[in-house]
Amino acid sequence: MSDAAIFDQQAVADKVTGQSPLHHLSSSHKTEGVVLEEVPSLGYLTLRGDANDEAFRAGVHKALGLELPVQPMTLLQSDTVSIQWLSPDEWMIVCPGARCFEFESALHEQLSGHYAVVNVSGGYTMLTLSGDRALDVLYQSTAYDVHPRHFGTGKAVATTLAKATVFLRRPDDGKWELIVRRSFADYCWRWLVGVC
Amino acid sequence: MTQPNRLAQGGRVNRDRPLSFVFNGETYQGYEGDTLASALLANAVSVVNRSFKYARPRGIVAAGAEEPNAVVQLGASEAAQTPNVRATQQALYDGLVASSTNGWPNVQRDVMGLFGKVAGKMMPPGFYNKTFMAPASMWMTYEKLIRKAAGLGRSPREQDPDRYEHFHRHCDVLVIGAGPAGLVAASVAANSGARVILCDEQEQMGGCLLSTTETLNGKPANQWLSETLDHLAANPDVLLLPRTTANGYHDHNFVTLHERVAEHLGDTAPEGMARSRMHQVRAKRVVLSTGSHERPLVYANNDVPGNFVSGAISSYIHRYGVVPGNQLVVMTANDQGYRCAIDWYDAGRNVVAIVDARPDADGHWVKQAEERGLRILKGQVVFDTKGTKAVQGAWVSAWNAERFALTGEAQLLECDAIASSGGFSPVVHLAAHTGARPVWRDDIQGFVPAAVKGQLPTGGCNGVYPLHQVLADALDTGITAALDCGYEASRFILPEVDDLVESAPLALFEIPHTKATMRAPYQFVDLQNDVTAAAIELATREGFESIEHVKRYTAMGFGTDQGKLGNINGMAITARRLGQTIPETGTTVFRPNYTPVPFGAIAGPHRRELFDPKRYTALHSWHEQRGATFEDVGLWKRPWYYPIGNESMHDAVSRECLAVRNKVGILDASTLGKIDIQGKDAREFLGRVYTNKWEKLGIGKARYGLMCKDDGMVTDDGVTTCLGDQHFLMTTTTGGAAAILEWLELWHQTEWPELEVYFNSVTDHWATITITGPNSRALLREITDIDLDRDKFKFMEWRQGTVAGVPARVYRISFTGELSYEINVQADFAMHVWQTLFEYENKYGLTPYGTETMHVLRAEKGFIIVGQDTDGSVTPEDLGMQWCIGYDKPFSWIGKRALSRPDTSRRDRKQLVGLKPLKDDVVLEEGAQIVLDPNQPIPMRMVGHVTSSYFSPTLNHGFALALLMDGHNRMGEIVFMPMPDGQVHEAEVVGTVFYDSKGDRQNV
Amino acid sequence: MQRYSGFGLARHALSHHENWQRMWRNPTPKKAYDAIIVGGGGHGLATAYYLAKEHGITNVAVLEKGWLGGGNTARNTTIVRSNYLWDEAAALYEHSLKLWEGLSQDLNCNVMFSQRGVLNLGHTLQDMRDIQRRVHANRLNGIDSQVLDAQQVKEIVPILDCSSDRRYPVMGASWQPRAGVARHDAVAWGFARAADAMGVDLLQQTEVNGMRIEDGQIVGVETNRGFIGAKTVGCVTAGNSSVVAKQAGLLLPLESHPLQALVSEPLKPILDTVVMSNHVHGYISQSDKGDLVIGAGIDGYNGYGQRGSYPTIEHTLQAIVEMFPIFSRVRMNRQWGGIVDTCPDACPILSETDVKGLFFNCGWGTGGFKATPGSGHVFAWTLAKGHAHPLAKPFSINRFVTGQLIDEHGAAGVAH
Amino acid sequence: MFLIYCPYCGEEREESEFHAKGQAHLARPADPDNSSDEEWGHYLFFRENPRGIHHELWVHAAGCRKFFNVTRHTVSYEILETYPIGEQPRVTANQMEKPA
Repeated sequence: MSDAAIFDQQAVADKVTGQSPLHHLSSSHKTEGVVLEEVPSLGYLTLRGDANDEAFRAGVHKALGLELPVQPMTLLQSDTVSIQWLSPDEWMIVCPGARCFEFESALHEQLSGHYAVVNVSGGYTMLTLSGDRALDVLYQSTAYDVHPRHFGTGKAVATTLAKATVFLRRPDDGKWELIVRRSFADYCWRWLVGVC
Repeated sequence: MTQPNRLAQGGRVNRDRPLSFVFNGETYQGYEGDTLASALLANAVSVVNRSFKYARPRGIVAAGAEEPNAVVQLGASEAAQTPNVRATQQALYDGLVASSTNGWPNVQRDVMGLFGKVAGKMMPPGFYNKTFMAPASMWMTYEKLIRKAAGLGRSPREQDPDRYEHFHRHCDVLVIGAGPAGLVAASVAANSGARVILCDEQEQMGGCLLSTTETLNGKPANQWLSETLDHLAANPDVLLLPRTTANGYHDHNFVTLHERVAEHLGDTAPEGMARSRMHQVRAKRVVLSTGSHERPLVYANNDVPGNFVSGAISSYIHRYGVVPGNQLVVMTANDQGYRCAIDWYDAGRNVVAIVDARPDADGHWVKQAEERGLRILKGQVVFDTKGTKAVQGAWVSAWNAERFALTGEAQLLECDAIASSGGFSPVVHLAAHTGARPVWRDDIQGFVPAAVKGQLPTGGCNGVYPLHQVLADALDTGITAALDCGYEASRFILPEVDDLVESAPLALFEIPHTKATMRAPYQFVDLQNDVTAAAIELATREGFESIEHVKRYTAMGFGTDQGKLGNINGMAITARRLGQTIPETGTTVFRPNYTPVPFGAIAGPHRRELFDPKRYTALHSWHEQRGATFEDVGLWKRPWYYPIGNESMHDAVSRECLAVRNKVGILDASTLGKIDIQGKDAREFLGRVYTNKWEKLGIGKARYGLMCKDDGMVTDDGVTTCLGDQHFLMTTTTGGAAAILEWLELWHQTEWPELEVYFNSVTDHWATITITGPNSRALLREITDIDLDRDKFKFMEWRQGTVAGVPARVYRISFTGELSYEINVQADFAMHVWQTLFEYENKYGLTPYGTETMHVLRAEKGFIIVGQDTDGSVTPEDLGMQWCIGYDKPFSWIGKRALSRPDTSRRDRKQLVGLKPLKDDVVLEEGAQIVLDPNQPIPMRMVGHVTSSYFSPTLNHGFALALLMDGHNRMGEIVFMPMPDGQVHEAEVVGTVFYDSKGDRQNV
Repeated sequence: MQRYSGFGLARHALSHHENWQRMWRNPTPKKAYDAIIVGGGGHGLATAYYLAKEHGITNVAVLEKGWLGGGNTARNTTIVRSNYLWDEAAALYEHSLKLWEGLSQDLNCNVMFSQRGVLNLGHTLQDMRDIQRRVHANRLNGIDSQVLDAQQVKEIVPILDCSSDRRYPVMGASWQPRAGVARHDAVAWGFARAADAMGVDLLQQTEVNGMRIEDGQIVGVETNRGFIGAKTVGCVTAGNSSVVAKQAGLLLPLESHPLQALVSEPLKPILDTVVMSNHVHGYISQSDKGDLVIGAGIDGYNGYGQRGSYPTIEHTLQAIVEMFPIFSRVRMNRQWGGIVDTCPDACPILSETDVKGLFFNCGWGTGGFKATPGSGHVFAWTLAKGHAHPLAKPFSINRFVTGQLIDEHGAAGVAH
Repeated sequence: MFLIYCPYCGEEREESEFHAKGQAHLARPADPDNSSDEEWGHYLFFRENPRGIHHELWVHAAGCRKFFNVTRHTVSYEILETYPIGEQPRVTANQMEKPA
């Protein structure tokens, strides 16, 4: 366990409700063949460490109950948590907001040496895109090749969304997840609605 | 209404759907399936424009993208005005309104035309450069007149009502051009399993198959065409894009395609539809099946309306059922001209003669013509045209090719149309976009694409013309493309076509006249820019020997058609004048676009609110509701000030400033860059990237840091907090956040990979709420469990706890000089905390303030803004921040070495000082230049400038920060700022701290 | 030299233009010259011209590997202005602007220098601070320059969208009335013709592929047409300067980048001045032929390909449509790229080198065209005297060692 | 527009995801304090800027955030290899003596 300063940032008093970066817009947008929705208030942890370190991999597995994806651009997920490969030493963990500190603590419990876990839950929100024309929306939004032949289920990439960046994931056949930065969320939403 | 040139039957137009359109104020009718050009020809409209320079009457000469003359203004309303639309590529729609782009008072009777006739001889290439020089003072007047004659169409004056889309596409094989070659190559690749995109610029796919009389599998071409297209359309991995022009071929097989989605439907796109769409395609292989352009021949008065390239006539007959005249003379140097004559004859009109420059042609098409009893004049040429606004006849003579001279008696053949064919030029434009020069092939007398990785020219584009050879070539290409992309090539059965023997073409570009080139009537090479053979000859006479020089001197190929018809002829004419071959003369470089593309299509949806992202903090909606005005800082929208009622900016800022100094203000500081830094070497790393020391900063403490580049110039600053022994939170300037993170990674990844440290952006995660002012402690105490006792929670420390029930880190740091707390909470909860603070608004006089007040307050304390008080040429020493420089740190930190270079160690550099205007009510202008002697003549010696300047409501006078040469040694001196209105502001040089110089207030 | 005039044109028309003389000779190289200029672009030709005209040195050769004026002279957006921030740069560009003002008459070739004014727009508070700073400095340096507010900008360019609801509204601008545009090719041809007339040998298709240096002194250059001797060699090869320098064993503080520009189809006159925006990132003027001439920033990577990336064009046209929404239906005809040699401080190098007799004039980056006459003028002086002209002195290579940079980044906006 | 193979992501990605960062393998003088002004000036500003084979630094800014090296021809723009920081190029100008 490192000496990193952590605390349960989610542990708010009962009367406090969090506000998503898209609270000022409607939380879903439906047009013919496309459904765009926000999934607010998830927990996000950035994990850093050495993928070649067996102990590190084992520690992550123990803490999250999931293998650490070491293949580039892969996404591994369980019912509660997902891990997305971002770089050889960086992963994005997504979990229910209320359990974020539990996983963060578990990681610190299990890991040692040179690693880092950073709570970035306030910094992101997730959009989902589904429907027959979801691909058409993506073709207009990212230069990454999202054709099913190239972007199969279980793939996840960090790339561009118009003039912003996005973590683009395909957790299952029928749905795309787009994780966008809080401050760009309004732009991303308006862009996607514009091209739907 | 009759359409005199429309055949009773034939063509691919829908005669059940007549369409009405207006050209130059007259109403005409055409049919669905027409282009504007075919409809005009059907209605026997011969003059469609006036030429650019000589204002000569011009008609339609071609049927596609190569058309130089029929460039019109489109649009019934102001907002729908579309300049320079090529009539041959504009589908007709009901209600279309178009007009000629030149001609006054109208295209039939044009005043400039008279001028052109009289003064044309005075306007050889380069005449602008040889005249209008005296007197010098008159040039701008002359220029106004020159400009009046400029341009083709006009820009609309209102905003475009349409929208445009962008699509990113990826495929294995992109096939450009859906003629027979493209269809075969695409089919083979698609059958093999490849992802295929097939595009074609025309309304319908099929290319030459749309107007050929040849049969495939013994049946009309149309049958094979529709079967093939149906088969492709049924394949889910094939994208068919008709009306789509490949306009730019960029590096690494990146091709831009412009799909005209609604341009054929009306002036504006139907509801919900984009006007056009840019497809940005990344392909593993690009098949160039772009075909070829037929070259017209250069002879005198070859621009008179009624002159056509021969293939265009076949197209008008077969595709639109339009014959543009009654009496045709064909001028050809190959068998194509015969096909045109046969089509004309078979349409029931009279062929006056086929004039063939070759003495002995006898191929299939020649025999066909002979069978029909057509008059053929072999070994003869058309060297001049009779007529001005319409062809009345063709002057014909025998000639000697070797001597390049007419030999016989000239005879006039009366006619109303002349079709000419000088052979074919492969459409190599796209292949040349990435810099590869086309290669000349003598056997086909044309340029073909150079070999470039990933690029597969086929068919006409590759110099292969007979249909059966085209199909075979395309089959090979399709197989190659499939194999290259890792697929096993599939079987594909080519249709059977006849191998029609053609007689050898003659390499012919220009035709001699009875007079020498310079004295002959105009022999046009580039119709759009009125470039003649004489102009080219003159250019070479004046010493322009490079083809690029000739092009630039004559403007050849600079038009909106980019010389598709004229360039090769121009090169041939240049080559002849220089006594060179065409390959020795070389080509000019083709560049994107192949055909012009609307700005709006290229800009796409990135307009107005989507032009650039607007970044918002978690508190933005509150600021909006409170009536804040916003300032653009990088991509962020930050509250600038919060006016109440009709308050002026000055009054609002004064009120906000006083609230902070006397009570408590609140600022949304969330935009500051924040970087989480962890690892056992984090502290060492900070020591290397900051100018000051970090080894002793204890947990719970914070410190200001200054960052330089290795040239010693200040690049960023901010407070970094020690969260744990190996855990820090760095803050950066708002604008610098992304660049600084990349900067840290750069040094870590490339220079010091051995240091164990991780950097992660938490800018968006943390919302930062600053409360500052004497009441801030009392206010915060209302809603926090953190012990705020002054001795327990000191200046430059941080504590963890809850604020308004939300877990928070609170930093006691100050950018105003007042007692301040920066509350950091996860952004989702920021609004709750902010609103809870405002429950105490009246109790403590809590006042929201924006960046302007922040600037005033920080400047009163002499705190710098990087980028405003620095400009990339300022060192920490220049700023007087020696206290922030760890000269004796063991590692030679970034920027240290540069500070001892001769110029950076000069004592008289520009240094940051304070300025106090001698008159209290004067607020110096930011950017004002400082002089020591206001009475010196211009140019004055400037010794610095004002970087920040404000009125201080606290001090009740103006004050400023400035960079001043040797400023640190000028304390007490008076300096001067001469203003444009003649006033000279005077100010005393003082220290940079104007308020609370001992710093007591932040320590209370 | 045959004089150009309207009268002469009429006379030639009567003889069917069959008697025009060559603009310049096509000489064979001599064994040696008093001075060699490597590079037959605008700057090199101007250098040769002023060497002959001002210093009487006519035994000069200009060595051009391709065709005269075929590099960046032929590939720019023709903007001429002098409103630079720092004294050194402002003095150099103003010197150039003054030469532009009499250039057509001086060369007896109309270079169509059109003083239609240049606007540099400001869209943020920091833009406006920078504009004010630059304009104050210009004024005290004797350069015509003023700050305009959005309303005044709108009066000069009514078609510019100055509404407050744009992503980056126009807050104001700097305005230099004497600035403008010129006919780029004619500048090269005018200098070439005038230099040739005074005896300068213009050697096209002559590529330098080596430098002969003896005892630290240049003695001549190796070319594809053989060795040509000279004890004074001035290299004016813009984007290719690093390549030429390497032949003399020198390294320069330069990086060559693609700089793209584009034109629309020709339109009837609609834009009477030059509009530049650093923040929205595009600049535009309308040529006398009617094309909108548009440019933007450079591509980030090194390149000698005379072409750049599509996204740069895309962003540029987004900027143009943002500023001029009425141009949405106007169409882009053609794009092209130049190779710009950029210096770390966005200012040129006019300098002696460690090799005696070898001089470099380079590093003009994106701003070379406007400097053409001034650059040639001071560089000719430098070659003639053997040391830097007073206006050239601050632009020595040595500044990258001492740190005495003249940083025009940001301050001068897009330095075109 | 380039298509660049990111050695960390293991696939070709669009240029718009990357930033070019200039000449690769620039060595900061080991002992800055004792380096001469000339050495420091050269390190800061002087560059090879070749017409031909160029080893350059790029960062996969919108992807994995990793820096890596690219060997690219500055005329044809062909990318001949990409390789991680710390490795040396396999393709060099000396091997590829073909003129541009």
